[in-house]
Amino acid sequence: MKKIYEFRIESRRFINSAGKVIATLPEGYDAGLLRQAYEHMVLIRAFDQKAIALQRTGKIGTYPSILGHEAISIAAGMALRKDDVFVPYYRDLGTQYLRGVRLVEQLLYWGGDERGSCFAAQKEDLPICVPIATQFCHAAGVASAIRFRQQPRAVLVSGGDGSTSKGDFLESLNLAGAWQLPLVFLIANNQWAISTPRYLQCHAETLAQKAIGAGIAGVQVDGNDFVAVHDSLTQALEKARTGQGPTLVEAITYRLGDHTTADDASRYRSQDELKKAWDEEPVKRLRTCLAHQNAWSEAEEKALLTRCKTQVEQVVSDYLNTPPAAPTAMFDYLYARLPADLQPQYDHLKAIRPEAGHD
Amino acid sequence: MKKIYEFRIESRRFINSAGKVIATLPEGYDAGLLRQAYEHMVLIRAFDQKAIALQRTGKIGTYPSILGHEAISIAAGMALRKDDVFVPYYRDLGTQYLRGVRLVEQLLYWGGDERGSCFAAQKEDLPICVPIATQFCHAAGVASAIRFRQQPRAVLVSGGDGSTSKGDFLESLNLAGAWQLPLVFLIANNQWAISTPRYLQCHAETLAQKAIGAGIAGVQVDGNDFVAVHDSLTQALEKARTGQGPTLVEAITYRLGDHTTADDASRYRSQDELKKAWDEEPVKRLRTCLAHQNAWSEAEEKALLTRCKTQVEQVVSDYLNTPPAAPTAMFDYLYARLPADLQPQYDHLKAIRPEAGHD
Amino acid sequence: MTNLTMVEAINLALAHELAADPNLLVMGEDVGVNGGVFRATVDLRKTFGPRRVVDTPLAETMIVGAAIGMATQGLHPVAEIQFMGFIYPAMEQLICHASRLRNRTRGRLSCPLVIRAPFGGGIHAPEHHSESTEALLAHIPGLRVVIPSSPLRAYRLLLAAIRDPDPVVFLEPKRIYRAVSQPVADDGEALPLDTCFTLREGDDLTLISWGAMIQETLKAADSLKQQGVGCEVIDVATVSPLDRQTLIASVSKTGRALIIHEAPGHCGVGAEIAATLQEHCLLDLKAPIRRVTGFDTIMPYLRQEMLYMPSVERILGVAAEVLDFGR
Amino acid sequence: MTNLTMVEAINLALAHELAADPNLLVMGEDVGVNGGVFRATVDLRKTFGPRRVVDTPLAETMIVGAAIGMATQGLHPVAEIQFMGFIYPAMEQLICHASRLRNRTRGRLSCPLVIRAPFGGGIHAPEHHSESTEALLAHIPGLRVVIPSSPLRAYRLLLAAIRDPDPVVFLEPKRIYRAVSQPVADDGEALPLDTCFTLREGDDLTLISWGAMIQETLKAADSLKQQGVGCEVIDVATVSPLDRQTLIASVSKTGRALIIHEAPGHCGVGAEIAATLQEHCLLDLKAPIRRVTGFDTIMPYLRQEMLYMPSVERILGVAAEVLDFGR
Ligand SMILES: Cc1ncc(C[n+]2csc(CCOP(=O)(O)OP(=O)(O)O)c2C)c(N)n1
Ligand SMILES: Cc1ncc(C[n+]2csc(CCOP(=O)(O)OP(=O)(O)O)c2C)c(N)n1
Ligand SMILES: [Mg+2]
Ligand SMILES: [Mg+2]
Repeated sequence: MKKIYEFRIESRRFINSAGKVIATLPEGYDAGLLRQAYEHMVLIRAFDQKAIALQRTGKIGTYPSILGHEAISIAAGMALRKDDVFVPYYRDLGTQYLRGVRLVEQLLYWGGDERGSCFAAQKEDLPICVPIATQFCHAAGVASAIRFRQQPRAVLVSGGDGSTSKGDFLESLNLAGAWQLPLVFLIANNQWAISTPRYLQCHAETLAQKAIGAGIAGVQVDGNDFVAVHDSLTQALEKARTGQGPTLVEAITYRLGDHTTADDASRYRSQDELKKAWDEEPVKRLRTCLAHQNAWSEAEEKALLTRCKTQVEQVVSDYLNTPPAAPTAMFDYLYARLPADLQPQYDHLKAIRPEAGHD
Repeated sequence: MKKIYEFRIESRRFINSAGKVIATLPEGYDAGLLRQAYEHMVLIRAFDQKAIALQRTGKIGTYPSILGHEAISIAAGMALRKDDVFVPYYRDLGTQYLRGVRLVEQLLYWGGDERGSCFAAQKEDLPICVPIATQFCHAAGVASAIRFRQQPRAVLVSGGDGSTSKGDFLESLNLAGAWQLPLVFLIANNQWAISTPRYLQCHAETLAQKAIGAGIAGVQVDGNDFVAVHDSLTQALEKARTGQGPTLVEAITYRLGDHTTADDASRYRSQDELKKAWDEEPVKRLRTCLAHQNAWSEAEEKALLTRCKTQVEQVVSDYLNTPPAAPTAMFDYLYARLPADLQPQYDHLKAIRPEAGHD
Repeated sequence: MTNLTMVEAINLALAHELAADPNLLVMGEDVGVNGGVFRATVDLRKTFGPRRVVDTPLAETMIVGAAIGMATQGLHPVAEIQFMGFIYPAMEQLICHASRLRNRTRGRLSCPLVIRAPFGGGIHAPEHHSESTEALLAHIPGLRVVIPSSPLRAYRLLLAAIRDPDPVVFLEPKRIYRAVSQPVADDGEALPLDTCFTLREGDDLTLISWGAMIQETLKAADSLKQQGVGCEVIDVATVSPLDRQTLIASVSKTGRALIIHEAPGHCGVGAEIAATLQEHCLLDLKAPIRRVTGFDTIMPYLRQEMLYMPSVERILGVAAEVLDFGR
Repeated sequence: MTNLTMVEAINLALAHELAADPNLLVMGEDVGVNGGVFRATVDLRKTFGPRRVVDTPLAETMIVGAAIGMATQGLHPVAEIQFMGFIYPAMEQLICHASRLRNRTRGRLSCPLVIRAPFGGGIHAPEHHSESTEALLAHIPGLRVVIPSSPLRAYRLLLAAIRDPDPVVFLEPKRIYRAVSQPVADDGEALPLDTCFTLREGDDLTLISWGAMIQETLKAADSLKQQGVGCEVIDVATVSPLDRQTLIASVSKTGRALIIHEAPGHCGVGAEIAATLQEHCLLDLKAPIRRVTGFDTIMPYLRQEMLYMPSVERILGVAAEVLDFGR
């Protein structure tokens, strides 16, 4: 005797790589909204390029470019409500920007200054998370707290394709299902985990189907299609806020840059593959789509680029003019109050500060 | 535009709780094979009951009963080939027995003597694993070694329903898929992880569907039906040996005893539920099935029980007559050769042994 | 005022804070309906409901990681790890996040959580159920590691741990969960989190220990007393941050020190204490500071575990050497 | 004989053993086509093929756990953990299995594997990429923890680690991956795994260190020499098991010792060494044994990391106190 259980994973796309609308757009995706998204995407790409330049000239440390992630990153930021909570990984520049994390804080963080995670204008979101997949557990905890207090809020947590191989991602997915948490998992599948291609990471056709093992909803979207990402996240987040459970969203894109400024992707992937990926990239796609609707002009493009340039220059000078932190800061936030046992070390550091300061 | 991915998980059963054959048995499941299985199941149940008694009288330490796992445990042992490798957890008495692990070694292990994992007659199988789910990674490694050497062998690893919530289970499942390892995962879903019921562990309808996220085959079977378990494992192991990839088999049963002798299940589950579970239990089911075929008589039952009793008594006296290990054994196997740095501690232990020996 | 065992005192402290602090929740494997495998959380779910006392799936990484996320939202999770031998899947979360969140965000977020775990040997449990790896946790800056050695200190230190604004690992010496009982009033009084406790005063030899080993240490002090040796017995209680001053003051006075712990000696917490004492008391030392510890090998299974752990006899043997040194 | 950097010497040792031992395989994240994020495994895949040099999915628990399973089948996996800051997911496998398998099975199975991980600060890397938590590993009985401090010792100690029948964690001081180079012959000669290396002989002060800090230690020794102070410089190299005899012999001679390491001082390996030295050399000590270590706080981000780590100045400052003690 046999019983059969069946499962389905849907893959969604509205705007193709030529910027053509190939499926009727959901309500609300008018030129106004798309222009707004486009302007955000252009800004973070401009900032991203500047950040890479700053690393090259030694003004900041290792930096992970978001080139290719613009649609995912901005769509996530626009889909979130102010009182939702965002739990990022290290390639979420656009989302963090829309959450109120100042661009100067990004430069401070990647420039090796802890104050970059102070988030003057964003109290609840978690800081950038470096140990792969550990952030998913935190997000499950934040979502549990929201459920504990029965608040109509959602949590969005993000990670890369590589992060789906690590146990804590799956433990969090499982908890989200078991506790029906108001939590949305966003996997930015950019085909690479440093030099490890997607197919070496997992044998499954989609990463979205990892949701099935946790008994939660999963969907795959074209991560270079702003509308597909934004619409799927908006639905998933609303589901979460209204107690209808968690969702896993896999957004397919391509990491157009090196893994970080410390990486050289030409060692492990072909120019061909990269060229093909550029045909799919999200910024040009959205611009063409707007142009088709006569909703974007060359003049507007020019003006936007100038605005972005000035804004980014301002951020850079704010960054370069930020006075250094006190050496003793390394003790000031270790505990709420410095334990007596550490006072001598604190005093010693204060004493040697001048001569050891040269770094 | 939408694309749909579809997945199916099958649930299999041949013999129902009344011992009635409800689906045509696969080839080879004649009375001879079933009688053999039945006799093994009765023996390990007899041993299991004795082990519990030994714990009650302080002759061994905490012990986890396999009551209710007999069909799974014996089917696994019978499905494995001699040159396959078995990676057990702590509730695999029957499988280990058929693999050549002597019952006296089981008593030594649970009696607190490391020699219980020497396995005089089983060189390759791994020892009992206590930290939940860690064994899955080892099995993936063993299977990788077999693939590395292109041997026609398979690895079987087992764990409980609770173990499927822990990250390393899913990391191993994912590796098995990514590397197409000759590995079969056997999940003994006995509905409880100590006091945690299956539904609190995971929101998915089946545990077998966790295979989908790793892109491997998954199947659910009635774990109280020897034929369903044995047939599914035999197929899965053959697939593995012939390079056709890994399989996850979820076997549904019920933990009829306490979690261990240190547990009292009456604190957290109802007599009702337990009574119902007894109607499903595997030993009686197989006996009734054989009786229906006139392949088992009262006389044979009597004779079998006496044989089992004598065999178990013999094991117990062998155990009780095993001379204690040398105290210094705690150093003898730490490294291949005792590092010079530890020699003084070794000598000290030797020196204090007499007075500290009283335990 | 009723006599309580340590495990009862822990249960009492949890109940006290669950009643006092609406943001507190107790979570872990089998802590709910079952009341914990050692009964430390017994009846809490009945009293405070499934929202406050939560059974989790079997996943230690997630238990600690989720507790961290909860803490960033102002909850005060008290998570149980069923045995210290199963805390290792949570090391990444403890080292990379719990201990760092406040520092990483310059105080914007913090991590006021408690991880409770029974630890230590001597209860004839299976493999991995008898570990004492407090040194691994003590080496992590930003964590507090607290170990009670009596029912009353268990009650008061656990209250302190829960009320502390930073992450605390609270290790419970399960060998003495029920071995001793003493009057414990449910007065909600907490003890300070970074001071040693001087259990006996004496001028000849300082005996330093913590957790269950305090039992053997006190027995050794008794029999030394009969030999006319006055022992100062100090319960370290908080292995990180450490109260060095109390230890230094005592050894400056006695000039002789013996450190006793269950964990392997190599790179154990005893090493830190000995290193500190020689640095600050060198000129007062009448003998080398010695350690009586578990051997530097795997804790044996139950047949031989008592052979592994420091016994009163081993303590007395080394104490004699310390007292005779240079004589 | 060519001049090699440490990372080149490591690559050479891996190539040497891949050629010599058909059971050896190199595995980890990005070790294959990419040749490792520090290029330690560069070209190995080209030379030995994808069967011997394997890129794994991103899962450290599984990398170490699978390596253990391979080892039980007689393979000799050399697994890379990309940075020591990411080894924590593997702690459970290291503590519960790699270190115990031989003991658990009374020698029936063993675990001849090597876990390589770059460690330490000073390369201006992001958070979690600069850790020195060797003390956590040194406290685990059954493991060996080996740390080279020069290209030649890296080559010879890695060969020894690979050939050793037990699990070895091989920590590579990435700050000096390329800082120094020296002639290294590919002669397949291994060094012993549990001896310290005396890099300088001297009678006045013993400087004890390992890994990248050997650089600052030698610089300090140089400037002390100019002040007429003869320093004995010892590279511990194998922090577990430890070669206590060499350390004790040196400090019995000099009567003064200074231990330098990057890791936080509290419960660091330096504590074990200081505790050992005072126990065995008390009567020879002319001054307390001191430690110059990373502060007991979170390693700061790159702007301040050099402030955190022991500098030549800090070493000289404390050395002066040790030399002046009691004068
Ligand atoms: C636990 C852990 N292991 C290894 C690393 C090193 N590492 C940093 S990023 C990365 C690849 C991550 O790839 P993916 O998850 O796909 O994210 P992407 O960088 O492609 O956006 C690795 C291995 C880490 N940060 N954490
Ligand atoms: C990592 C880890 N965490 C916790 C435990 C304690 N523990 C032992 S058995 C068990 C429940 C396991 O349940 P399941 O996986 O369903 O197997 P079963 O005992 O039911 O056969 C727990 C939590 C452990 N052994 N290892
Ligand atoms: Mg990626
Ligand atoms: Mg179970």
